[in-house]
Amino acid sequence: MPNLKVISANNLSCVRGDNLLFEGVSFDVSEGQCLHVTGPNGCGKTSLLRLISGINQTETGCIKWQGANTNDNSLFLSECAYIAHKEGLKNELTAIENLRYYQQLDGINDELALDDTLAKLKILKCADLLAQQLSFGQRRRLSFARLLIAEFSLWVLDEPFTGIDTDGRELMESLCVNHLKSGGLIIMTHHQTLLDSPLNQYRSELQLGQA
Amino acid sequence: MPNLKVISANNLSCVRGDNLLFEGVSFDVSEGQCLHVTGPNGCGKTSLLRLISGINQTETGCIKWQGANTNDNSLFLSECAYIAHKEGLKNELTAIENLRYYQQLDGINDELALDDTLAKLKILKCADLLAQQLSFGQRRRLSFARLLIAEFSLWVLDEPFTGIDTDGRELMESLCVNHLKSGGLIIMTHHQTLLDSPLNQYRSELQLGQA
Amino acid sequence: MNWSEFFYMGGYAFEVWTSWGLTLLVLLYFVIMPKQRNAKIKSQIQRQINREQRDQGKTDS
Amino acid sequence: MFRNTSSLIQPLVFFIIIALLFPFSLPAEGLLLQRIGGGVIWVSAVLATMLSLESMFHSDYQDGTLEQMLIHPRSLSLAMLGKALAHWTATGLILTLFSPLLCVTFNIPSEQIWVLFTGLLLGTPSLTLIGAIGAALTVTLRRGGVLIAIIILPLYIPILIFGAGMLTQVAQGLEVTSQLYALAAILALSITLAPFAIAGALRITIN
Amino acid sequence: MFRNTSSLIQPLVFFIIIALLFPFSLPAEGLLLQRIGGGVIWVSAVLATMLSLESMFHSDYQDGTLEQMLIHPRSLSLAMLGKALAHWTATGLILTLFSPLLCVTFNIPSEQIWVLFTGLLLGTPSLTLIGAIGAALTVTLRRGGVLIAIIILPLYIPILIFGAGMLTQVAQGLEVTSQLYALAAILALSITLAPFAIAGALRITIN
Amino acid sequence: MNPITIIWNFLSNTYHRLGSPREFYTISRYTTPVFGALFLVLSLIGTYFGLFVAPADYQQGDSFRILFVHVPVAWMSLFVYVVMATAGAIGLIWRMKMAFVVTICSAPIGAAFTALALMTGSIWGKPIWGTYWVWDARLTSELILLFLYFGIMAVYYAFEDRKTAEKATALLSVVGVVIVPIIHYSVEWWSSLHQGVTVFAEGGPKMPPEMLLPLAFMAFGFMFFYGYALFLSMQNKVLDNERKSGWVRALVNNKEQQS
Ligand code: HEM
Ligand SMILES: Nc1ncnc2c1ncn2[C@@H]1O[C@H](COP(=O)(O)OP(=O)(O)OP(=O)(O)O)[C@@H](O)[C@H]1O
Ligand SMILES: Nc1ncnc2c1ncn2[C@@H]1O[C@H](COP(=O)(O)OP(=O)(O)OP(=O)(O)O)[C@@H](O)[C@H]1O
Ligand SMILES: [Mg+2]
Ligand SMILES: [Mg+2]
Repeated sequence: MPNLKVISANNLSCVRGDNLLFEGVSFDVSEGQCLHVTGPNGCGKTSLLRLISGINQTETGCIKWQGANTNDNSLFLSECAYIAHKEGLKNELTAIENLRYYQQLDGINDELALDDTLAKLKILKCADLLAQQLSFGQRRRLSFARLLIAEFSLWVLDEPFTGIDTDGRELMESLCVNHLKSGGLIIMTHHQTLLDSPLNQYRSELQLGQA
Repeated sequence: MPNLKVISANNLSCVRGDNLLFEGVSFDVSEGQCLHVTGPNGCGKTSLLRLISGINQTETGCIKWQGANTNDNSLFLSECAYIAHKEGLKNELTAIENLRYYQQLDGINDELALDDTLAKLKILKCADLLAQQLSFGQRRRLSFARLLIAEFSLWVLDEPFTGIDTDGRELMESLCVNHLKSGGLIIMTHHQTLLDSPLNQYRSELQLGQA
Repeated sequence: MNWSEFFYMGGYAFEVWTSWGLTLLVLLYFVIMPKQRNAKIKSQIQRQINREQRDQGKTDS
Repeated sequence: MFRNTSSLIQPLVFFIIIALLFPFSLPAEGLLLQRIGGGVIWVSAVLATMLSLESMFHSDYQDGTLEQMLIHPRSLSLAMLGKALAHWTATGLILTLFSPLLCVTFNIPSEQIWVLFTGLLLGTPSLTLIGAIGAALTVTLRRGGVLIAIIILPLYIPILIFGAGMLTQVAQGLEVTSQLYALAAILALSITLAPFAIAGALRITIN
Repeated sequence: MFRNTSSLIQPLVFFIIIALLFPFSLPAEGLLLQRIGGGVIWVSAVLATMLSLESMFHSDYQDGTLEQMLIHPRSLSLAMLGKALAHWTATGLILTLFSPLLCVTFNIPSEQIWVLFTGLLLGTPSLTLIGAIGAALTVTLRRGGVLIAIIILPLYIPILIFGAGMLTQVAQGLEVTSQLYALAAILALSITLAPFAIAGALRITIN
Repeated sequence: MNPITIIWNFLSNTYHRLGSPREFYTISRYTTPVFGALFLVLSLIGTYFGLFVAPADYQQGDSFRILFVHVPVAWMSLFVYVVMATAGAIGLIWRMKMAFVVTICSAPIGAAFTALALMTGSIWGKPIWGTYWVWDARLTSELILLFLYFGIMAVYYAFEDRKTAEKATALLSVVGVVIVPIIHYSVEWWSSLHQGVTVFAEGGPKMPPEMLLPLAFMAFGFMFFYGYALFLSMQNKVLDNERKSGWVRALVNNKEQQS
């Protein structure tokens, strides 16, 4: 199946200061799969996600998307979205303006889709509030909304459910499941168990060592 | 019992922009009790905690500590600690320097206690890393550590367990229980259930309305 | 008194009349601008009320 | 890019304020201000540009949008060229357009005004582009502002010397073509090379 | 308070850089620099102070330590007085101490150097204290920098007028006592009142 | 009841009534036209005496007639600032909503008066001093006042949250009040090209009565104009601020149905 989307990492390692956070990390994720990266605080989960999404460069090993190296691979970059702790929201723009900004970056212009996306994450009523004025959970939802405005295949999510209420979490999980069902890939970190989550059946776990 | 520590709020309300977030909120928390503020994202939990800790001023109603109004009440301020989403850490200071800064603010000078506290939260090995270099969970732990360096009676905690791994959460819960057992008070928000937590037996719930 | 002499202002026509004229303009601005703004605000509020009444009508029926 | 007009007028206000500090602090002699006015305006332009640079990437870094730009498929250097030029429009261009008015209040003779205007028009884009390299290098640092100044001011001084030098030349009735060519050459160089340097600097510092 | 020496020298470097831009941009005449040098130094001091102010509360606000200060039992205004004075030590005091050296490079006559020195010593604490009010009012705003300038420069101008005015007086062989008294009076006023205004401003804007 | 109590009760009663936006709106609908009428009458009398009756100055010729706008406008630029700062202090100390509205609505009016004082002054300066502008103490400090007004307006519009904006504006206007004595005494403290204190000089006004009289009329006229313009703009602000409240809606709705 040459057209199956797959990201595969081989023998990754990460050094911070004098500490070796991890080494020899390898994995494959293909369509419809969710890789759940686990491990205690400070073990290097965020660092791994940043390697994958291309913010930091690998020192050893390599990461391949459809067989091609991901470094400076604009095909890969246009298919991968990374949601981090820093939400990537401009405080002085309103919620909808923030989303529009990302839409325009991806060369899309579709006002209806913006409203739609906000509604999907139940923050439509905050559309015209400044990002600064949103509550923590509302900010997190808004940053998650970015995933839905363009067609990303690979979602890289760093603790996506922090600060989200129970309803919101179910919502997000079902959005993730939809994404997987329609052939998407997810790499995520999350501290609680996902055993009772609808994501569980798509999930494989990557355990990083002790910090 | 004149010496029993108690915080009581009466008829609080909060307006943000043109929205009334909540009104008529009243509660009493006394020694050994934990008030768990719940509600969906954006319902005003954080706003309530900021009213309690004195960052924002009440517009209606009042909050009393030992019978005296909490506004500009330095007795109250010296007994209340507030841990927010913004960790209150200086990026350009190391972990231990950050903690020392808060210790000095409270007029204490005790190097051993600093190490001790870091060890209690399992971040002693990061003591000399800049706050900037810490992982998300390590930052959260460090901000929690502030509670232990001076004798605060009232802990006001806004989602203290975000970004914390399972071990860390158990640790923090047991620290909270110790605090309650030794006559402390806790007001906290948390999105997941606390029913299976050791905190549950001390817990009363305050549900804020729909956002 | 002669009007043209009056307007001539002993050779200081430009100075005197621009000063008085500017002042008059500014005063007029502070009379006219608030009145317009008042009308605008009221019509905004009116539109808001109408919209709400229409909404209510919809839900009632 | 520009949320409101206020973000457009702010560097301009800065520029005017800096320039206006001088009349308050110099001996009150008509001719003095006229002679040094051109230099004062150049210094104000350099300072206003430099100060506006500190914030060029800072909030993008703080709120995480810079990371998102880094992993966007567009060419980063092209994006940076765009960002620098947009930034220039809101600082250099506006203050260049405004400079003649300031010259008038300083009683600067009109043949100097044109030279100043052309000089600023050619010089300020280079100031922004070069400055952006410094801004990119210092974005992760607190107190980056001063470090930017230390990094980029040495690079600014040639531009300042050519730009302000023209005024002295004109005042003495001399030619200024060579200085104009120099400014144009600097501009051509910065437009072609600075974007790569900015992009490289960001990739190095963000990690 | 001061993490390292670099945070101490940075405003100084800023000050020197600003002051040194002028020799590059003015007609090269020995007497000119000598006559305007004092004014240039005052303007540089005002700018260096103003620019350092933007960051005075900004990072405290961003990282949440400002909120913690607000709910600390100490008196907030006293804490603010302390913070402002510490800030002054790292900016105004240092650049005052350094100013005589700069004067020497500008060939400023020695009787003026003393006047400049005393003026800066009395004036810069007021600059910091007054400026901190502006910094506190704008801390929650992005692009606060320009707004600070707009807010506080009107309040700085009297200080600048007295401070730089002394130099002109001295150059003409006149007395400067009245200006010194004025600067001292402004200082007394700012020390007693500004801390309350700063604390009040913070309580207003943080919410 | 003794008269002091009566006066006190009256004052505190008006204070509280003016403190409520709704009461203010009702009251101001009667007082505003009165202010406007007083302004018209006083300033027309002043204009008549100033332009037609007063003889030309023996030194300045007819150019001195600028005095009748320059001086009232310059006084108002200071007076408005004092009112603004006082209201700001009242708002901050007693948390009185309407005081903030006074502060905010005064700023543009004060800025306009200041700009007028600068413009009329420099127009007048050309024939008298031979130049439009010098960096002299009175002129400079008046320019600072203009910047201060701008700063205050800028602060108000910089904040998204109205309550924060109101308080921040009030605080800044209180802090800036030091400029007023500086402007007033600038002509005494520094050698200045500008006219010294003439009207409120020690030992009575140093000005002939045929100049003083129209000046007084103009000055009081402008005072009432300030009241008039302030109340008009305060009414707008109150409507805008309270647009969600019942009484504003009722008011607007009634108007609509009547017309
Ligand atoms: C841009 C130029 C000028 C500005 C900014 C200015 C400003 C002022 C101000 C602020 C006042 C009020 C002072 C106070 O009440 O303490 C004032 C008063 C006055 N101005 Fe000017 N002025 C200017 C030019 C002139 C000129 C050219 C003249 C005429 C020679 C003039 C004549 C007067 C007079 C007679 C008073 C009343 C003085 C008194 O009784 O206190 N002004 N001016
Ligand atoms: N300069 C440095 N020297 C030594 N260690 C460093 C340095 N910079 C970062 N680190 C360490 O690198 C690790 C970074 O981990 P990372 O942020 O990837 O953790 P994580 O698994 O995401 O943790 P969390 O669950 O808390 O989010 C931390 O343990 C941190 O202490
Ligand atoms: N200027 C404003 N106008 C209208 N609404 C505002 C304004 N500022 C803040 N809000 C709203 O006030 C609420 C603030 O809520 P707060 O941060 O207290 O929520 P929370 O209960 O802590 O939510 P979370 O669970 O997401 O942390 C949000 O719903 C926000 O949208
Ligand atoms: Mg992490
Ligand atoms: Mg919250």
